[in-house]
Amino acid sequence: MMASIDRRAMDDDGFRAEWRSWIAANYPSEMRNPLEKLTGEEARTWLRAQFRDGWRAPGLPVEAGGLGLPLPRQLIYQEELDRYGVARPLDHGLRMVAPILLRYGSQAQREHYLPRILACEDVWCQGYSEPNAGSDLAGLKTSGRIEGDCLVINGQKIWTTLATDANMMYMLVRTGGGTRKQEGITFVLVPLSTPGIRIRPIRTLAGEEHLCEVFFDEVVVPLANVVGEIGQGWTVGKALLGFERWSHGSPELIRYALKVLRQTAEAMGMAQTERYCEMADRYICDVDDSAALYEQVCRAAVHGKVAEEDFSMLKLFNAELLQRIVESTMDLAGQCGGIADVAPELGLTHDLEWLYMITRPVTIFGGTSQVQRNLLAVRALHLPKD
Amino acid sequence: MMASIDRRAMDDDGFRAEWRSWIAANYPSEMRNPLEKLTGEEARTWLRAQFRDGWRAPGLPVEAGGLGLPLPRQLIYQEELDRYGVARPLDHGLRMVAPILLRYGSQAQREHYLPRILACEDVWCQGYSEPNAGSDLAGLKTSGRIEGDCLVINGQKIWTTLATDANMMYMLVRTGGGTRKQEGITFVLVPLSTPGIRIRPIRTLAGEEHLCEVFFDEVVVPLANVVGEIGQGWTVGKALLGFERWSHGSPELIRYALKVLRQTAEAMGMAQTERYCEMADRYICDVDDSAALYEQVCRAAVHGKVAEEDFSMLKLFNAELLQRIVESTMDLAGQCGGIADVAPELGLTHDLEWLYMITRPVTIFGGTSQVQRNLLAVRALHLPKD
Amino acid sequence: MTERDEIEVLLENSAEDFLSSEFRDERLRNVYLGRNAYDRGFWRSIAQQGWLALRLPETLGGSGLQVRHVGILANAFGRRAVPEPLVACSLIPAVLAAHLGNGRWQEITGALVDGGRVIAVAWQEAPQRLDAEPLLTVAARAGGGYVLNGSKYGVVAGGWADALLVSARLDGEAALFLLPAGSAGLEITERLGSDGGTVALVKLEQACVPAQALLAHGSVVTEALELARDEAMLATALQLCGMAAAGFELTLEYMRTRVQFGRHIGSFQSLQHLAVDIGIQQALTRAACRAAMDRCEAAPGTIDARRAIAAAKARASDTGISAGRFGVQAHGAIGFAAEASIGLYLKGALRLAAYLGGGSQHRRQYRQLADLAQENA
Amino acid sequence: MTERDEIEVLLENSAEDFLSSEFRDERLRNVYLGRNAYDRGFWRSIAQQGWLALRLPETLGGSGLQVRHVGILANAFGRRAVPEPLVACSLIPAVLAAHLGNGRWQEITGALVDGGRVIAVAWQEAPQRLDAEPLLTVAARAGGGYVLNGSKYGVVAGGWADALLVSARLDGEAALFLLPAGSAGLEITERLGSDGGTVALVKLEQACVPAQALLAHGSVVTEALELARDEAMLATALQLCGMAAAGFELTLEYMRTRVQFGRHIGSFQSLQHLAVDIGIQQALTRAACRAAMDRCEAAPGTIDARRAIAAAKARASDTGISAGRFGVQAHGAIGFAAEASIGLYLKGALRLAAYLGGGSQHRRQYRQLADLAQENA
Repeated sequence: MMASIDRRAMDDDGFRAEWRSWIAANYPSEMRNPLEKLTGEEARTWLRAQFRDGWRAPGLPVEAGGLGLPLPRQLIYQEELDRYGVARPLDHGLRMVAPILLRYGSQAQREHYLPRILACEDVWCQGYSEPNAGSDLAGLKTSGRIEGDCLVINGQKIWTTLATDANMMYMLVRTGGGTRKQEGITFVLVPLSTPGIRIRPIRTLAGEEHLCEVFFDEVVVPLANVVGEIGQGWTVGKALLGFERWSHGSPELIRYALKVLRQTAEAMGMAQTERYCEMADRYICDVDDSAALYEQVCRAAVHGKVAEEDFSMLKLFNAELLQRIVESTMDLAGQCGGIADVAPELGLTHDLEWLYMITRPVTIFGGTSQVQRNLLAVRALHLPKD
Repeated sequence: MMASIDRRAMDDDGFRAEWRSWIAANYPSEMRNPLEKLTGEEARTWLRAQFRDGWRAPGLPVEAGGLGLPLPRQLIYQEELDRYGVARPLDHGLRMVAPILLRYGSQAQREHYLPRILACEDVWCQGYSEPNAGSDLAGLKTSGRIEGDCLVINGQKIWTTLATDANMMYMLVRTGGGTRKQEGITFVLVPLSTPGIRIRPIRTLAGEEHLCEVFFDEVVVPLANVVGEIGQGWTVGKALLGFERWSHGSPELIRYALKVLRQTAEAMGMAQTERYCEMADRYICDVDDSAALYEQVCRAAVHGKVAEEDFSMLKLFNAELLQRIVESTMDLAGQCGGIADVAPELGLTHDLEWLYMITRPVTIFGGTSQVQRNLLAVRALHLPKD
Repeated sequence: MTERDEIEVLLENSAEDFLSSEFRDERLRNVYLGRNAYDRGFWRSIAQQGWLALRLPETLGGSGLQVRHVGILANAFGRRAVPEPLVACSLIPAVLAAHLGNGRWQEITGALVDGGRVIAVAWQEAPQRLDAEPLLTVAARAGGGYVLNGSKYGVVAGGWADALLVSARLDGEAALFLLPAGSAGLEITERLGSDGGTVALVKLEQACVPAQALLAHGSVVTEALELARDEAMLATALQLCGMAAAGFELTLEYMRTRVQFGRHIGSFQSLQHLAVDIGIQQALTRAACRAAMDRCEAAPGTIDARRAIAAAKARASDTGISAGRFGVQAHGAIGFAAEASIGLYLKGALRLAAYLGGGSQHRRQYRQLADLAQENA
Repeated sequence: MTERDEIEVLLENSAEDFLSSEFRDERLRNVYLGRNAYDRGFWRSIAQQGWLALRLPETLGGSGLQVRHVGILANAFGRRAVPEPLVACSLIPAVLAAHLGNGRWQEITGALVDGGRVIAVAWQEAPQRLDAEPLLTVAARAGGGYVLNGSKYGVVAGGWADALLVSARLDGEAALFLLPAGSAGLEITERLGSDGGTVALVKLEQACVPAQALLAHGSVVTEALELARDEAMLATALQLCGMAAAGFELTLEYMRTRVQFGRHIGSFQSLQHLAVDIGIQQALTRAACRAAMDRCEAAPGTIDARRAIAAAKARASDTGISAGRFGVQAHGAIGFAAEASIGLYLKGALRLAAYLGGGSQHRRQYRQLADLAQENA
C-alpha cells in the first residue's frame, strides 16, 4: 500500500528529517553496519515495512508504484540509509527486474510483476552465468526451444545467489539464430516452481551455501514470459549488468573491513606501532579518496553526466582495496592468523578467515578484475583491443 | 702475453689465495664496490693487467688463449672478484664475441680476433637493436646487400653501449630470403672506421651519453667478416643473448642500492624507525634469497644442469627489486627527494635522482620485463602462447 | 564538485594557448645537461598574462582571484612540465601579501605584477618540517635594525631570486623580513631539482638588515604562512595532477601507435592493465583535488580543509611518480632517452612530489589532523 | 645444494605413492563444514610407514634420519594439503626425545613409533612469542609432585592429543612435564584452523602432576626446545613449499585447459604475468629452503642456521599464501567453490604461514639475528 502523502512535495530538509526518523524507528538496531547484504526473511521484513509506510522504491516512477523522486532526492534517501548503517537488501526485483520491465516489458508484464515486486510477493534471482560462461557471459549454452506458445528450457545456470530463497528467476537462454555469439539469446522470466527445475546450493570457501546451481530439464514456460523480442535478450540482459555495477561503487563494506583491521591491531597490541599506522594511513586515504570520487560521480550523475567507466574503475579499485585490507588484517594477526573462527581468548572478535574468504569473489564475480581491466583499457583509455 | 704457469695445476685453495692477493695488489682500491660497469680506459687498463700476468679469460680454452679453468674453478675466480668488490668490466670482446667465434667463427676469424680481444687491442660493441626493433629484435631492417665478395650495409642501429669507445662492432643485418622474420638475418663483424659509419651519442634521463645511435650509409665490409652462414645470423645472435642474460643474475648492484637506502635512512634520521626497518628487512631477504638462488643455479651449472629459465627469472626479479629499492630510497628522502645532485648539506652523499634514472633501463633493455614474462610463461610454466 | 565558473574556463583556455605557443620544450633539455632551466624572459611573459598576481587582492594591484583559479594554472603548468616556480614565487608571496600586505609590501606586489624581480620565500625550519611557526631562526634587534641567525630549508628558486622573504622569531613572536639577494650573512647552497628548477638551503649568519626589512610581526605572520603553505600544497597537487595527466596521455598515444611483434603495444594486455591502474589513480587524484579545493575555499585554514589538502597532496604525489614511471617503462628504450618528453614528466613529478611533502608524510598528516579534530571536539 | 641421497629419493617416492592412494581428498571437505579434519586412522597408518619416528634416534626405536628427510615428507604432506600435525606432533616430540630422552620417555617414543597415542607440545608462552625459554608458566613442588600454573599458546592439536608435553619454569630453570589429556587444572580452548587442523590455548590452573611427570629439567630443556622449534620452522617452510607448488601446478593446469572468450585463459597475458611472479617466488622459496636445510644440518642451533631458517620460513609463508590466492583468482568462480581443490591450498597456507611465525616476524628475526651475530663478533 502506498501512503497517501507525496514525498516529492516536501522540501529537501523536511524529506531528510522525516526519512531519517522513520529509519531510526523501523530499522532493527542490531542489524546496523553489517558486512553482508540483507537477505531472506530479514530483507523482506525490512522492505515490506518501507512499502507499508510509503518509502519503498525511491527512484521508480509514481505510475509504476514508486516514489518518483528526482535523482538529488534519491541521493538524500541513500545518504540517510548509509548514515544509519542500514544494510543493503538483496532486492533483485526492484533493482534489476523493475527497470528492465519499465524499459522492455509488456504492459501485461508490468501490471503483473511490478506490484508483486514492491510488496515482496515475488523474490527474484538471476540466471546468467553458466559453468562455461562466466566472465565470457555471451558464451552461454542453456537452450530455449520454442514449441507453440511455450519456451522449453534445458541446461544449467550457476552462481545464482539464493535461488533457494527465491520464487522467480530472470534468465538468459539461447534460442538460436544470428552469427555473433551475442545474438540468438532471449531474456525470460521463469517461476522456480515450474516442473523440471532442480536447485543445488554450492558450498563455498567461506563455508556458506548462498550460491546455487540451477538445473533445467524440459522446463516449460509461456512465451508471454519473454521480455523484449526473442533473440534480443543480450541487449536486455546487458542493460541489467549496467545497473548492477552501480552497487559496487560504495565503500561501506570497506569501512567495515577497516574496522576489523583496527580491532585486530588492537587485539595484537599493535595499534600504536608505525607498522599498523602506516598501513592504516594508506588504507584510510584510499577509502576516503574513493568515497570522494564516488560522491563526485554521483553528483555528476544528477547533472545527467553518467560515466559508466568511472563506476567500473571504482568497482575495480574498491574490490582490490577490500582484499588488500583483509589480507593485511590476516598478516597483522601473525601467529593468530588462519583460525577459522572468532578467538576471543586471543582478542579476535571477528572471524578473519571468513572475512578473507568472503572477500575473494569481489574480484571474480561480475567480471574478474582482469576482464574489467580489459574493458577499461579499451573503453576508458581507448587503447586498441587485445 | 700469457704467463707460463698453468693455473689449472694448482689446488683450489692455492688458486684462490694467489688470485686474491693478485687482485688486491692490482685492482685500484678507489674503484671498489662501484655501481656501474668499468668502461673505457679504466676497463682496458684492468683487463690488460690481467692479460699481462696470465689471469685473463678464465673460461676460455687454453688453445684459444684463455686459462681453460673448469667451471668450479671459474666460480672461485668470480667469487674472489666479488669479494673484493671489483667492478665488472664492459668486455663484449671476451664475453660475447669470443664464445661466438669459438662456436661459429672460421679458423681465420679466430686466429685474427681472439688474440686482439685478449690483449684489448680491439674494443667491441653490439649492433642489435634498431628504432623499430627493440623488444622485437627480429624485426630489424638494417640491410646487407651482397656485392661481389662484399656486404654493403645501410640502415641504423641504436642503444649501442659506448660505440664511441669501440673500434669494432658485431651486428645483425638483414640480407634477405626466408619467410619468417627470423630468417634472412646475417651476423657480421664491422670495423667502425669503415667509411659511411656515423656515431651519435644519445643523452639519457641519467644525463649520460653512453648509449649511441650508429648510422650506416653504403658501408662496405668483406664477406669474410660474416660469422656463420649468410642468412643464419639469428641463430648466432640468439646464442649471444643467452650469454648476456648470465650477467644480470648477480645481485651486486642491488647490494649497492641497499647501501644507499641505508645511508639515506641515516641521513634522514630514520634508520631506527619501524618504517625503514620493515622496508629494509624485506629487501634484505629479497636480496639474500635471490643470492641463494643464484648460487644454487651456478652450482647446478657446474654439474651441467643449466636452467636458462632460472637465469631469466633471476634477471627479472633482480631488475624489479633494484627499482623497488631505489624507489623506496627516493621515498625515504621525503622533501629532500628529486634533487639532481648530491646534497651533503642535507646528509645525502649519493645522487639519488641519478640512481633512480640509471636503474630505469634494467627492466627495458635486453627485453622488457613484460617481454621476459611472456617468454617465461611459455618456456618455464608451459602456458599456451598469447 | 562545483561547476566551473567563466573565469576558470577562460584561464584554462588562455593558459593552454599561451603555453603551447610561448613555452619551448627544448628549454627543458637543460634538465638533462644539469642546468637550471628557469628563464627570466618567460617569467616576465607570464607576469604579463597577469598570472603572477592572480591571487593578489585588487587593492594591491592583483586580480583578486581564488585558489581554484591558481589551481587551473598550476594544472596547465604541470601539463607542460614548466619548471618556473609559479607556486613558490608567485602564489606564496601573493597569499602572504594578501594577509599581511600594506605599503611596505610594494616591492613584492610590484614584482608579482610585472615579473621584473623574483621573490623567494624562506620559511621551512628543517628539511622535513612543514610547521609554519618560525622557531630556530631568530631575529634580534641591533642598532636601528635586526640581525638574523638560522637556517631555512627547501627554498625553491632561492638562488635565482632577487630577494628573499624570511620568517624568523622576534621577541618571542613570528616575524617576516625581506632580504635582498647578496645580503651580507646570507649564504645560499643551491641544488638543481630534477624538474629543472632549484632548491636551496639558506643560512643566515649574523645577517644584518635595516628596520624597514621587517614586513610583519606577530601571530598573524604564522597564520598567513599557514594559509600560504596550504594553498601551495593544493596548487602543487594540481600541478602534479596536470603533469600525471599529460604524461599519461603521451604514453597512451605512444601505446596506440608504437608497433612491436606486429601489434600495437597498447593492445598487449599486461601494458593495458598497468595503464588502467594509472587511470584509476588519476581519477582518484582528480577527485581528491576537487574535494580539497571545495573545502579549502569553503573553510580555509580549518582542520577539515587541511585534511582534504593532505589527502590531495599525498595522492597527487604518488600518482605523479607512478604515471611518470609507467610512462618511461611503456615507452621502452626511447623512454630512457632525453629526446623523448616522457622522462621530463617523471623527473618533474619526483621533485614536485617531494616539494611540501609527499605520500607518506601527508597520509600521516591526514591521520594526525583527525586525531587533533577529535581532541578539539 | 647438496645432491639428494638415496633415502631422500626413496622417501619422496614412497610418500607420493602412499599419499596418492591412502589420503582421501574428500576428507578435506570437512574443512568447509567447520569440522576438525584430523583422522586417527590416517595417523596410525603414517606411523606404520615409520614416518612419525623418522627423526627419533635408533636407540629410541626410531629411524634416526636427518631433518632433510623430514623436509621431504613435509613437502609431500604440503603437496596434498594433509592437515595431520606431522611437524607439531611428530617432529617436535621426536627432536625433544632425541635430546632429552631416556627411559621415562617411553610413552612418547612409543606413541611416535605406533601412532596409537598423540602427543602435543605446549611450549609457547605468548601468542606471538617464539622464545623457547619458559618464563611465565611456573611449576612448584607440592607434596611428592608438582603444581603447574600458566598459559600456553598456539598448541597445535592440543585438544586432539592424548597427552601434552608442557614446558614450565621450575626452581628458576626450564623443565618439561608430561600431562595426560583431561588432567585436572588443564583447560583447553580449541579453535579450528583454516587447514582443517586445530590450535589451542592451554591454561594450567593449579594443575597437579605426580613426580614422574617431570621428564627433564635444566638448561638442556630450553636448548632442546630451541632445536625442535628451529627444525619445526624449517619443516613447515617445506610443507608450505609443497603446498605452494602443488596449488600452483593445479592452477597452471586449469589455465592450460579452461577456455573463455574462445581462448585458453592461460594464454591471456595478464594471467601469465601474475603466474610468472608466483613462479619466481617459488624458485626463491625453494632456494631459501635448500640453503636453510644445508646450514641447519651443518651447524644446527647456530645463528647462521637460525637466520637461514628465518629467511626460509618468511619466504615460504608469503609464497604459500600468494600461490593460493592467485590460484583461487585464476580459477575464477569455481575457485570460490568448495568442490575445487585450490581453496584448500589457500586455506592451508594461511594456517601454516601463521604457525611459528610468518613473513614479517621472520624477516625481523633475520635482522635481529644479524645484529646479535655482530654483537657476539
